[in-house]
Amino acid sequence: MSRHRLLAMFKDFDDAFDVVDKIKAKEVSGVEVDDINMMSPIEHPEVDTKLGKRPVNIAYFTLAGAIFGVTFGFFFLSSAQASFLVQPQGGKPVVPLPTNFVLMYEMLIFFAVWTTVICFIFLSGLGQKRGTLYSEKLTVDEIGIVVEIDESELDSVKNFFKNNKALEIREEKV
Amino acid sequence: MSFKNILENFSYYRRDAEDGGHHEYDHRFGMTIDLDICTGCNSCSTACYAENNLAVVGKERFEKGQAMHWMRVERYWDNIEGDYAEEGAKFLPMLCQNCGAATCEPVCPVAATYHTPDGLNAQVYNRCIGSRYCSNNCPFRVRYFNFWSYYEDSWPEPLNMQLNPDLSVRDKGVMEKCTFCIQRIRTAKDKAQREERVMADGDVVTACAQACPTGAIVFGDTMDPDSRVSKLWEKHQVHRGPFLQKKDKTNEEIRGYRIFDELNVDPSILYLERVRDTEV
Amino acid sequence: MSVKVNRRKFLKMLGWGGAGTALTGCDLPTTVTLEEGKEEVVSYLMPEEYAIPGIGVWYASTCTQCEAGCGLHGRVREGRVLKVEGNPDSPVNHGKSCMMGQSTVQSHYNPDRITSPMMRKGSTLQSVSWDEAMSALTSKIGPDSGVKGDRVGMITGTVSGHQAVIIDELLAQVGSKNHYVHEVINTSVWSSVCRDMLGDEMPKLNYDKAGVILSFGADFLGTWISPVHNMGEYAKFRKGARGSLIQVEPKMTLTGGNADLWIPAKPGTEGALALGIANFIIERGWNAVDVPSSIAKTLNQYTLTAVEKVTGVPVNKIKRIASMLTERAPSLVIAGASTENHENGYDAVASVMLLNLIMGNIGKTIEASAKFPEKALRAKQGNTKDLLLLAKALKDNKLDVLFTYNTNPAFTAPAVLQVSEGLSSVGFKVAFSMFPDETTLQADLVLPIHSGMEDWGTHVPAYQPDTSSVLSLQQPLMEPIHKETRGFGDIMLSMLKLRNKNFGDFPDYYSYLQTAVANMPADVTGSVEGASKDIWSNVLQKGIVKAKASANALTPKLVDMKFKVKHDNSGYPMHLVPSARLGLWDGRHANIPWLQEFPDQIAKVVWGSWAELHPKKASELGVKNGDYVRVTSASGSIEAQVYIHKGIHPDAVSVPMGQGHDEFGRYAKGRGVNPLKILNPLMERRTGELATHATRVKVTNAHKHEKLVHLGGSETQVGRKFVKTISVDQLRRTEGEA
Amino acid sequence: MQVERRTLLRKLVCSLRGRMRMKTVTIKQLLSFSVLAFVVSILPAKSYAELPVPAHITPPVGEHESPIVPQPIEFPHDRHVNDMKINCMYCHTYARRSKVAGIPPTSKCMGCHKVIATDKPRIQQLTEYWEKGESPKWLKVHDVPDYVHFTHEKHIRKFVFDEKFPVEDVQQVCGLCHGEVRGMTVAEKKKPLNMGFCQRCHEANGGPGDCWACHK
Amino acid sequence: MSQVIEDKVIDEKLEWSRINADVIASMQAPRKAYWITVFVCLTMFLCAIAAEIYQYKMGLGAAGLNNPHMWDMYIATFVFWIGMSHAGTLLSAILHIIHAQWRKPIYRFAEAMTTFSLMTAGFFPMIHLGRVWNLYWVLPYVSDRGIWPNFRSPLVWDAFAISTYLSSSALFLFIGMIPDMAILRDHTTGWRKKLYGILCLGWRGDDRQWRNFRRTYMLLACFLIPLAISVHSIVSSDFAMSIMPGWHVTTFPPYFVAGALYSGCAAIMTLFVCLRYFFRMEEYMTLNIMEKTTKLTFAIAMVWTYLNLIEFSATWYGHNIYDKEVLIAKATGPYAGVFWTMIFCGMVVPFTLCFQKLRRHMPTMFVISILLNLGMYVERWMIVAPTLAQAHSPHQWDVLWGSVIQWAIVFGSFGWFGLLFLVFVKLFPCVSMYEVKELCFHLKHEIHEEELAKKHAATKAAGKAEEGSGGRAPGTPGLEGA
Repeated sequence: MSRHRLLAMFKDFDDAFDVVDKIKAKEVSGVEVDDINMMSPIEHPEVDTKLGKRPVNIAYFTLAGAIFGVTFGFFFLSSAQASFLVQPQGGKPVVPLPTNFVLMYEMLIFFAVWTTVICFIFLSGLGQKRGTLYSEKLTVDEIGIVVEIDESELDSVKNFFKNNKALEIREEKV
Repeated sequence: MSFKNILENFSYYRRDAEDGGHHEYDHRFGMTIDLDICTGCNSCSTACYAENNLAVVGKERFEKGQAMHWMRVERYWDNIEGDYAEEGAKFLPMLCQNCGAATCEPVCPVAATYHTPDGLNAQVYNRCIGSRYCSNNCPFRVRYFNFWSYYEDSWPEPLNMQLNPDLSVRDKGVMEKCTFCIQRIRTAKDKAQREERVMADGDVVTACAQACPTGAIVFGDTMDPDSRVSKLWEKHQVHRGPFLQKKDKTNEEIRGYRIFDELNVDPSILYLERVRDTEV
Repeated sequence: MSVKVNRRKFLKMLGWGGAGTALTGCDLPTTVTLEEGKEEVVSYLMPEEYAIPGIGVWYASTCTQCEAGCGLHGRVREGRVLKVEGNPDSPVNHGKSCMMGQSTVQSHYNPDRITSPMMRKGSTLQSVSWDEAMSALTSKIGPDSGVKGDRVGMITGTVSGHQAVIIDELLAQVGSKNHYVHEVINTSVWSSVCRDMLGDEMPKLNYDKAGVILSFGADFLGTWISPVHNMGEYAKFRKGARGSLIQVEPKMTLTGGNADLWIPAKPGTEGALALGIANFIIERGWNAVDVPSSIAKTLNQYTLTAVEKVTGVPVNKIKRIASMLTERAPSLVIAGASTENHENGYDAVASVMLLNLIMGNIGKTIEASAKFPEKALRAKQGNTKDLLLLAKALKDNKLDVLFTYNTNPAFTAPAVLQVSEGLSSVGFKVAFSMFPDETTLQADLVLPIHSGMEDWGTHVPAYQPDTSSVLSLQQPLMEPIHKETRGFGDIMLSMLKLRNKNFGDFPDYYSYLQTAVANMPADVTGSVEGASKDIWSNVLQKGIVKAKASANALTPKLVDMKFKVKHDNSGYPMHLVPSARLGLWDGRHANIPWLQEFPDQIAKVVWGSWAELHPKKASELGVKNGDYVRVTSASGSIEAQVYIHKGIHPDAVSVPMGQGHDEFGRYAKGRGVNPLKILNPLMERRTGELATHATRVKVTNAHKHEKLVHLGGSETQVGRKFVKTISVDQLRRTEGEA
Repeated sequence: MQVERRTLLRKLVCSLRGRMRMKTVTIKQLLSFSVLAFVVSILPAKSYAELPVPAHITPPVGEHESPIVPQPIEFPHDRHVNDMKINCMYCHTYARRSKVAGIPPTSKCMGCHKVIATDKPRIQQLTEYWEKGESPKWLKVHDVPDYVHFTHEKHIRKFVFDEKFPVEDVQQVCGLCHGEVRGMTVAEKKKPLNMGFCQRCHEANGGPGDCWACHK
Repeated sequence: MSQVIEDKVIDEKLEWSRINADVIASMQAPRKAYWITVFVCLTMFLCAIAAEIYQYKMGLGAAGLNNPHMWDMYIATFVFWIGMSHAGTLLSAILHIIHAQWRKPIYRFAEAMTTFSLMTAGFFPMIHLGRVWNLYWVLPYVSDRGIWPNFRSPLVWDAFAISTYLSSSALFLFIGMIPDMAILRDHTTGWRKKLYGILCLGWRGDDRQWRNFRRTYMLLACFLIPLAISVHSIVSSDFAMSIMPGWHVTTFPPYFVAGALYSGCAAIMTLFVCLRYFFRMEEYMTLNIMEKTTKLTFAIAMVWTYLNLIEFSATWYGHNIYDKEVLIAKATGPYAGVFWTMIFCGMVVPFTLCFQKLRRHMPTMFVISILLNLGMYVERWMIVAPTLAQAHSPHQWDVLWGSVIQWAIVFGSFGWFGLLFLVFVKLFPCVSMYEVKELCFHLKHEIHEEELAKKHAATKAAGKAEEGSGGRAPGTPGLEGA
């Protein structure tokens, strides 16, 4: 029993949301709302409400990056200053806190930004190998819904999509 | 560079000038310049050129303001009223003040300028990357930058044989300034160490002080209470420390002052006021 | 297998330390800053105990940059002299040195030194070997040359010591009396007056004992007699009871800049001011010494108002000076260039000296000086009279052979004297010279001589500041840097040997000098102990010989004064003041880059000439700093940039001497103008000196502007109080309390 | 006489360099050189025991390889140091008095070589210089940049005299920076002598940490 | 039709496929004017390169610097470019956070401007250094020499801040461009397809990506705002941390930030006009957006003016004679002409933005924006030069007008910036396609909602005529946010 992936293309969000609503209402078997992957040319906030709460964990990493940055900044700067052979003091202490705060602040942002971006790339699955199930229309104006189903339900789901204003349906074997 | 070190000695590393800084000075070299007997003859400046491998920049570069005189004699006319400069000119030998709380030090990005245990404001030429921030931040404007490779035409053969091998010739792109003749200090220290004694007053004298025909410049260690310099500082009631001097002005003979004392930079050079007989 | 090692070998240069020529900051993008196998290291052939590579050794010598005769210590490392300092043992400079002394090294290492003998072939000078040069010399002035003694001349700067002896000897043997001693910056009128009125040409001046110094144009801190010594004395004068300095002169000199009161008198009327002061003092009966009625009668004409009219100095100032001289006795009244070098210079200086006499300064602030016992070694002081004589001799075509040494008449003589043109009429001109200056390049035979740091010699300063007189030894600090130069003494000696067999005993000047110094009479070398051999080594070590004093008391005597102010300004309303500066001096140091780069003490201008004008005059002419003006005299004209300040009399324009060289190496050539060139051929009436300050000029706007290259942005402190000034009475008051 | 591999190798390389410069080197020559070089390189090397490090010194760390500097006379340090047992400071006499160690004056060389080994070509070269009254122009091997102020005197004083270290063994101290000179003919630079090298040693042995102590 | 567009940011009825097509078209087939501009920029840049090579060889004397004027136009230009870089942050980050939708068509080039002006600015401290080849010494790397940079020095802060800001803003630009890269991947051919295929990191636009994207974008925007403010404050502390009169001013950090936003806005206006004209982007960069931008500019100009005046009055009321003298010298001294130019361009010219006629007239806006830019450039120079000319020591007073070399490098920096920008507009979309689509989508949605509401109201107020159906949309006030 092999599994198939289906991509159905819709004209606009309204059509796509109708389909989602119908899937939620169990009008077609073999597809759960959690399996739905919705592709769109723009970001639509309603997608989240329609598909249910899905977690976004980037902020935790950002926080971790920021905390690391500021701690690292403090220890790095003060230990470099303390171990420096000569002390360019100009009447100032060896470890001048106010000036170090400036750099700690910069390091906070630096590490926070980089962790955010790196985590974004990983968490959103960018740069990973993907299936070929894709339509170029997705970057123009059409909305795609991807579902993964068993072979047995292939036809029924296809029909379901067709009946619900799908413009085009593509499929691939997993 | 261990955390332990930082944590254990944190309060020590946090001491600033008000708490006496973290430096424990071996010496604190200082100078006194008596403006009353300074005649403005330029002898000091010449001696400095001879001692410190200072480049002759030539007319065009001098015109641009790129001359390299570590020790310059400033001349002021302050007679705005009256037809004649009856009071004469005012001369001021100006050199690096080797400030105790030097404003040039904290701004150098690579720490090419810092304080030595001798209380000198050092400039390490080979560390300098030429950001020129130090000079911008110097109220006295006594730091000189090598805007060109002056060595290329300042010492045509055989003039280069005069170059003092005890200090380097500076190439373009580095800042330089008066060092209180560090090479002489170094030699004197070595000599004292060789003779197994402490450095005495008069062991080291800067080129300018040695040449000064009127003896207006006195150089020495202000930490040594017996040195001529510290006696002069004492006499004129000026003390080391970055803050404005409070003088007990019962005696007007107290002529000592430090330029830009109000900036709290703690200069190492004590000037004695010029005296003019206004009765005549 | 023995190698001849003499003293010179010990002064050998070592290839050590690379002369500091590799650079900091030269570590271009490469990270490796270490260099192997690039620098040469040359060891000594035979080591000397005291010569350690890397450690400087100090040798004593004498400064030859001006005539003051300061003792020097030269720091020698790896056979190179690096720096000079004053010799603390020398009573002249007490271990101090001026900017000219400091730059001796640059004169020595100058890249424009003449490195080989040159002989005129056709119209050009070509390098020749010493043999060729010496044979040319022999053929022209040797015993067989048939040269007539009175047609041989020698012009030198001030000479003293054994150089003077040897020059005298040579001229005597040739049978010539034509030794011209020429200096532009001289004190010969002062000396004449001192000789006539005090019986001592160069009396000792005790600045430090004076309560007030009144100086009529004597720039004693800059260019007058013995500047470094004077500055030391000046410090004592200021430090002790703090005397006051009053300076009267048309253009502010360095001394004027340091005066408590600077008064510009009309140029050429300083004598009248002095007489006016004297008159006022005698009127009030403040004089310490009575004056004969004849003098008093002469003085009577110089009433305050009359003097004010002549000199332009207000009456109250004159009164004040007079009372200062009285209150703060003893005083010291001196006169320098701007007073001496007028047509009435002698009388003016005599009037000044009169003040010393009536105030009773003689014996207090002016004392007889110690004279060096051996007369032949005493300094022959340069003057401008000899220049005029030489010019005359040249004009009348009286010379066949002319030696020049240590002077540059082609540069310093006014154009109208036509010295340069006259020189071409001399059949054979021999120049002993280090540099290709104007005179040297006109010579037929150029003999390159050692620099002051390579040569032997002795100097007896003309001004002896101590109670015992002093002879200062000049000894080489290093091996000659150029193979083909020779010592002046060596060349003279070899010329002497041609005629006098006695000199054959001396292989070189060094041995001559050694013998001469070591065998000086006991009263001379009294200060140096030991046998003759030790004397020499002691002298080498100390650098000076202190001779026993033979000072006589001064014999004050009044001279007849016919002080007259000349008013002749048809078309030339201004006075030209060719000022001397400590630095370039009369122009002999214009080839020293340092001295070109150091600003003039007052105007702070570098690398060029300028004309100083009073703001009043400048606004009349419509010029501002940096504009060019044309200064025209009856004998020519020059153009220079204007520097405007209040330290000059409105009727005077001052152009400093020293620049305007046509030759003289890369640093001097074609730079600035030479004010001496436009001087009128006026003579001081009594002494026959050239009246350098008497030339009248007119100043016109040349309508040209360039940035004035000078040091310093703001001319005033704009209230910054960098140089704080307090008044002297403040100082006094408190001293009383303390 | 024992064949010294190092010396021979060096000589070979030097002479090859000379030939390369003349650009007339033939294949044959090259071949013969390589064969020779191979033969020499498999010769047994003369080895020394490592110099002991004096107990009071923490030695500086670092190795360096540099090309051999061609000197006017190929002075064999190994003969003098190892075979004759001559102290470093006998010839480099200024080391204890000045910042530079000094090249011995020619007179010092001649002091012995007037009589010793006068038939050797190198000695004859030296004698030639002596008779001309000149000194050979050596090339500096252990050179530091001009902005570095290094003084032998202070190091010798600290590590030898102050510690009462036997002066006979001074080689052990010198060797810390100069490498094992007893194994060289002409001196070679074996230590990096860069700032890190100096710096680590200063830290370990309590040398000054002030920039101006070493920089000028 | 025109009446309809007048109040709207953008015509919501734009076909999405047309958006794609228009923007992609703008990236392809450069016109003659493009090549001419490239040539001009390249020439300017080559001038700078030649000047820099000469300066590198000869030393900084070639720039005509001298003892009091250790810094001059290099630092002024550096500050100028750093200031310029604040435009992108302002438009994309600040306006993003406050949901100002009208930023969407124009924020992309503003962000590009940020990155490129930072890249230009970054050159200046290097050009300015005496020994560029030792630049890496300001970086804190572990070396066996036991030496570190001096963390007290504002120049080191600069190095930290600029590298943080450059990398962050480049990332921000990049992240924001990923969906557009995907569009381009899908709708281009050849090398472009390959390039965008790599750059879009496999963006497919699925809900997980969008979700993370939204969060990331917001997080970055949140960090970018304090970062931008800190960067310019740190640049200001190059001056404010010194003791020089006229520099040691506590209001400098906000003053610099205001100045930066100001010059950034002015630069956006300039580029806006240019892009609109050259790429025929009238439908995207509408006059309404321009008007909003100019209003924003005016507001910031007033903030800047206020801070400037506050600085003057603080100096005036204080008793620091040095500060006061520098201030007086600015107004009356040798640099007075330049100073009054700054006052005119920076404080007077913005008042023209009060007039709607002018705001909607593109050529005028172009001229005005150039004037504002000039004023802001001159402002930076007026911070650097007069203080150095008249600092504490009167002996060292001097007036300096930079040498040819210095001018050439400063001039060439504009060429370099232009060149980068020209390359950018042909390689990357200068209008964010997906966000314009979003904008259209939201607008449509809103209009729809409103119409519904109206209908509802109409049916409630029974019998009223249904005239609202003519499509007279009442604008989008709710979306502007600010």
